[in-house]
Amino acid sequence: MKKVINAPEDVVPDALRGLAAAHPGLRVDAEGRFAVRGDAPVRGKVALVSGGGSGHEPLHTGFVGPGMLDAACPGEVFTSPVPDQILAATLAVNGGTGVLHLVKNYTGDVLNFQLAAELAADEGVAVESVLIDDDVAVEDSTHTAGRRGTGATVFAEKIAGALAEERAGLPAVAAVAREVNERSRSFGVALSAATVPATGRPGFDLPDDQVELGVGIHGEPGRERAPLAPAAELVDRALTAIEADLPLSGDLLVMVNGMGGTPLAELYVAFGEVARRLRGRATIARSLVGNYVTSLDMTGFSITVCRLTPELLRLWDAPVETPALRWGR
Amino acid sequence: MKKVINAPEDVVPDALRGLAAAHPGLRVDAEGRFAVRGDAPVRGKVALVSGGGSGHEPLHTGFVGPGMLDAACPGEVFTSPVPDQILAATLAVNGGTGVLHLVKNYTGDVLNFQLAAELAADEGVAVESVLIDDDVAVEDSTHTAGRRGTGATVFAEKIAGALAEERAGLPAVAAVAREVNERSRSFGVALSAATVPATGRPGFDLPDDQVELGVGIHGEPGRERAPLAPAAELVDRALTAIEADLPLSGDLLVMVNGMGGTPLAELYVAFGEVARRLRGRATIARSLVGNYVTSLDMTGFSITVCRLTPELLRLWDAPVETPALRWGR
Amino acid sequence: MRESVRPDAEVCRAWVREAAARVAADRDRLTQLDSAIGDGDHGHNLDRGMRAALQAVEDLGETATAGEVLAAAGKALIAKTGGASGPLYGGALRAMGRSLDESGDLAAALRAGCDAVRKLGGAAVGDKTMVDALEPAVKAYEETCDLEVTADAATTGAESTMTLRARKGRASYLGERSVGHLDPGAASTALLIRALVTAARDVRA
Amino acid sequence: MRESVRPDAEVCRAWVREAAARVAADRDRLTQLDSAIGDGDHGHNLDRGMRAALQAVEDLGETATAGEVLAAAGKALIAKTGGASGPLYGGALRAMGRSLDESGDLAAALRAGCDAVRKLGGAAVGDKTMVDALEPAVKAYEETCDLEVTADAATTGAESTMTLRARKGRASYLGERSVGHLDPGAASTALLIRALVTAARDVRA
Ligand SMILES: Nc1ncnc2c1ncn2[C@@H]1O[C@H](COP(=O)(O)OP(=O)(O)O)[C@@H](O)[C@H]1O
Ligand SMILES: Nc1ncnc2c1ncn2[C@@H]1O[C@H](COP(=O)(O)OP(=O)(O)O)[C@@H](O)[C@H]1O
Ligand SMILES: [Mg+2]
Ligand SMILES: [Mg+2]
Ligand SMILES: [Mg+2]
Ligand SMILES: [Mg+2]
Repeated sequence: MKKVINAPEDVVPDALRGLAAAHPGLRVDAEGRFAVRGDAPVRGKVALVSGGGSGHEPLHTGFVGPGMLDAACPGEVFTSPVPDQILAATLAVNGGTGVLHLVKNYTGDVLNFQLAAELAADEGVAVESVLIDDDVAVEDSTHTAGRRGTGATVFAEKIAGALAEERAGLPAVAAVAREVNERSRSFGVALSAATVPATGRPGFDLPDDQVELGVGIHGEPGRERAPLAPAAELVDRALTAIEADLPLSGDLLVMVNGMGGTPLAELYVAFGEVARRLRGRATIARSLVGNYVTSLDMTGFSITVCRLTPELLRLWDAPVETPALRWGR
Repeated sequence: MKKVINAPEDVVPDALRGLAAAHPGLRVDAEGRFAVRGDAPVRGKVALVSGGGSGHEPLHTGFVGPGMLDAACPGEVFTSPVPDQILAATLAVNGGTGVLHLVKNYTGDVLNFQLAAELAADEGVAVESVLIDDDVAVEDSTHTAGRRGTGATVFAEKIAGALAEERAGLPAVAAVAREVNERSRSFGVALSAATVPATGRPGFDLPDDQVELGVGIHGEPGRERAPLAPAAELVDRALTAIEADLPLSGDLLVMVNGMGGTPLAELYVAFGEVARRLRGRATIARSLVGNYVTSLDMTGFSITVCRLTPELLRLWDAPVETPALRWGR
Repeated sequence: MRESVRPDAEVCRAWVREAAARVAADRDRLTQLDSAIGDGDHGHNLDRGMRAALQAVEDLGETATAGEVLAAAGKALIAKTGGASGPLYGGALRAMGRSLDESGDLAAALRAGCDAVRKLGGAAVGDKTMVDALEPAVKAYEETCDLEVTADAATTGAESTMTLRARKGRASYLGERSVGHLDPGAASTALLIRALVTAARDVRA
Repeated sequence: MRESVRPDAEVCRAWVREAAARVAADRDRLTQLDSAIGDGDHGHNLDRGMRAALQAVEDLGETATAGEVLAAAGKALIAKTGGASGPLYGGALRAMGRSLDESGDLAAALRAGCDAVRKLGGAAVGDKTMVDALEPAVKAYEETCDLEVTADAATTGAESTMTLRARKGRASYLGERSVGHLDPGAASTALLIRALVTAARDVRA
């Protein structure tokens, strides 16, 4: 395993210390393992807290700042955070009008955030939770763990963050996050697996001529293996899966997201194919191309699409000032 | 070779098509292989043109836009652009007050830009060229090709772009670019080599327990191999090399740049070590941590440091609106 | 039928110690099981959690009750494990602790722990989770009060997950492809129950 | 001593054709040489450039002069090769073309091409570049007017780069580590000169 780290067990606090040094606008507790915007708590503003396993950077720490998250809680690599850190972050950003937990739908994240919410309630803080479950690669039924949360998390954090910045109440902020989730779908394709520092080995073996369709962002194997194919075909597989679940038309917000080890030029190649395939049927009103929800050094990409409303578009365009997303100010 | 591409020979135009689809603020000629800001030519403004081999994205196409470059010319992967495309871009952005060519110091780039500048002069366009040569890994003497241009290119493009946006004349814009270059130094460390689409093989072999110190951004092997070491030690090697050439004190602009395949968390680990090592001796006034001058899927990082003046800091902070750098508007 | 054991604080301490040792020894195997159908962290998660639990138990005063020992271990597991298994195992230990301090009876405590896992995670037998090892073990103890039989039931239950298709946890994302692999959480549950047998026997001996 | 050849348009076309074929055949070897001490693109660059040059020459009218053939090939090389070798080889061919249309003489044309490379790139013999193959070849032709001898001189010159330490081009970044490798541009120069021999012989035969 070759990584720019000191020791596998120190990756998370070491990276947090670097984050703190690079972004004076954040307040970082490297030991307690959370980062909050520098002016937190913002009185009278609903606070947004998210978190999840590390290894997905910039998610979530890179999205802390005005117009987006108030706090992020990174767990160990690919492991959900623990209630203590979520509670500490929740209390640190509570501005008196409630806290929204944005939780990606994984059993570990759900349980740990749930425990934290109960502990926060014990301390008199109103917490609402919104589950993000946009990954169409996974069977969705009441008998299963349900769909995973992936790329739509970025959309929900941005759009709900914008509404909170306008001083909307907790129910409204939670509602818009749910709306973004309902209108969004994702699908991921891996060309090679990630190597977790603690184990030092790739999470799965993928022959040189195969791809993993529907891969998860924690290195979970996907649903199906298929032969390596041109970008146009891989994009087609992903969009076909998405469209089977959510017909695409009207104004779209589209993200082509890199898994971490894939060069930006390849992501643009993929985005070009997305644009070509949607031409004449839907409008790409806004887009993101780059590494936003990564899986360490995994190679491949995911596509996330959100069917915008004028209000969602307005909130997407609202100012944001975080390490990884910044515009309008 | 596993890549999200259609065919190796189409990567550059395919990626440019994706760039065009993702960024309506740019005007992209995928066949002619250049991208210009949408409102080019800007009358009365000195225009900045840069370019170089593809595979370093977001450099240079991601830096086109108000406050930075007017045009970028991507060559084939790791191969300098050709005079035709540089000339076309130069003519497309010429606003009547001259064009600045920002050229990374590689024989191929120098020769091709030089030919383009001669052709532009034939068409009555005043062109000045500034060479960027910040890589301390390379021996610098009049008998050699000189130092390579790497990370300082981003600094020079941003700062000279800001001055041009204020309508400074060509000599002043060229002078500030030279000043940035003179005050900047870089050093790169590779953990593994890049795989160029056309060849499909890693550019060099690096044993699992070795790193390449002083690696070039085109996959050129470095000057020395050393055992894989903790991040703190790798950062120390890089900063020691930089400081041997440019004593560090005062206000610094520091970039910890990813080679493309290294997760952001590792870059933050490295940045944390940079901050720790400089503490008490210099001030990190501004910083960038992320993938800015990549080498396809190479893993590793580079450090670039610029000793700021108040004026350089002011220009760094000036508004910029490009795909990869955006603030202040 | 034997009588249900009434574990004292010493047995509980020994259990945590033995469990931590076994998890440390099997860490890589458990993580590897999780790599096949999950995200490859289960052994490392649980090892981190159990080391914290052991520390917490050792930090307790001499006078701590059996219930307090398990509560401390459970709290540490929740605080340090992360992932799905942290709250599940942590919640189970805390519920066992509460039950032990009320009734003193191991059968009741095991049932309380199992209920906590089922309530928190919503999984039933057959879903290919730790419940497939835990539920039959608890039932076996309720029926026989024999710890060896209980541990064997946990092992058999864990092995039964091999042919199951996962419906809960991360393995469920694999659908049919989850068949043919052991569930890592079921495997660690079998190991934790086996540790309990050893602890109870060693302390009594 | 023989007399210097006066290559006509047919010989020049044959040269471009033969050179394109040889570069295509040796593309991977040249790129591999460049991987060792450069950026691993020389064969691919030159192949792309020579294919464009061949196309440009084939697009020329029947009446094109020898000089026009080389000028067209050089222009295409500059437009499509990229890298250091594109302007260098392109500049060389254009200079040769100009010289041929003026003097008609191969010795003068070769010298003009070599001068162009040296002027553009600033490299001298011993710097471990294409100049180490080109300069001795041109000198050999000036002295012998024998194309076989010329090609051998180019090959010997290319081989001489093995022990040199690079002072120009990308290999110079390696310092001492550049020793022990052939310079890719010197290798391709030897190949291009060899193509000229074949072309001149085949057309005459
Ligand atoms: N809903 C659930 N109910 C019971 N056990 C579960 C549930 N979800 C997951 N598990 C157990 O947790 C184990 C995985 O634990 P671990 O790898 O530590 O967490 P994560 O899946 O978050 O990475 C699974 O093998 C399974 O036995
Ligand atoms: N200054 C120079 N003068 C003469 N030849 C040079 C010079 N710099 C480079 N070369 C030649 O160019 C070759 C490399 O060409 P190529 O790989 O196509 O370009 P690049 O180095 O830009 O990738 C070298 O092997 C060398 O022979
Ligand atoms: Mg996990
Ligand atoms: Mg090159
Ligand atoms: Mg797991
Ligand atoms: Mg080369």
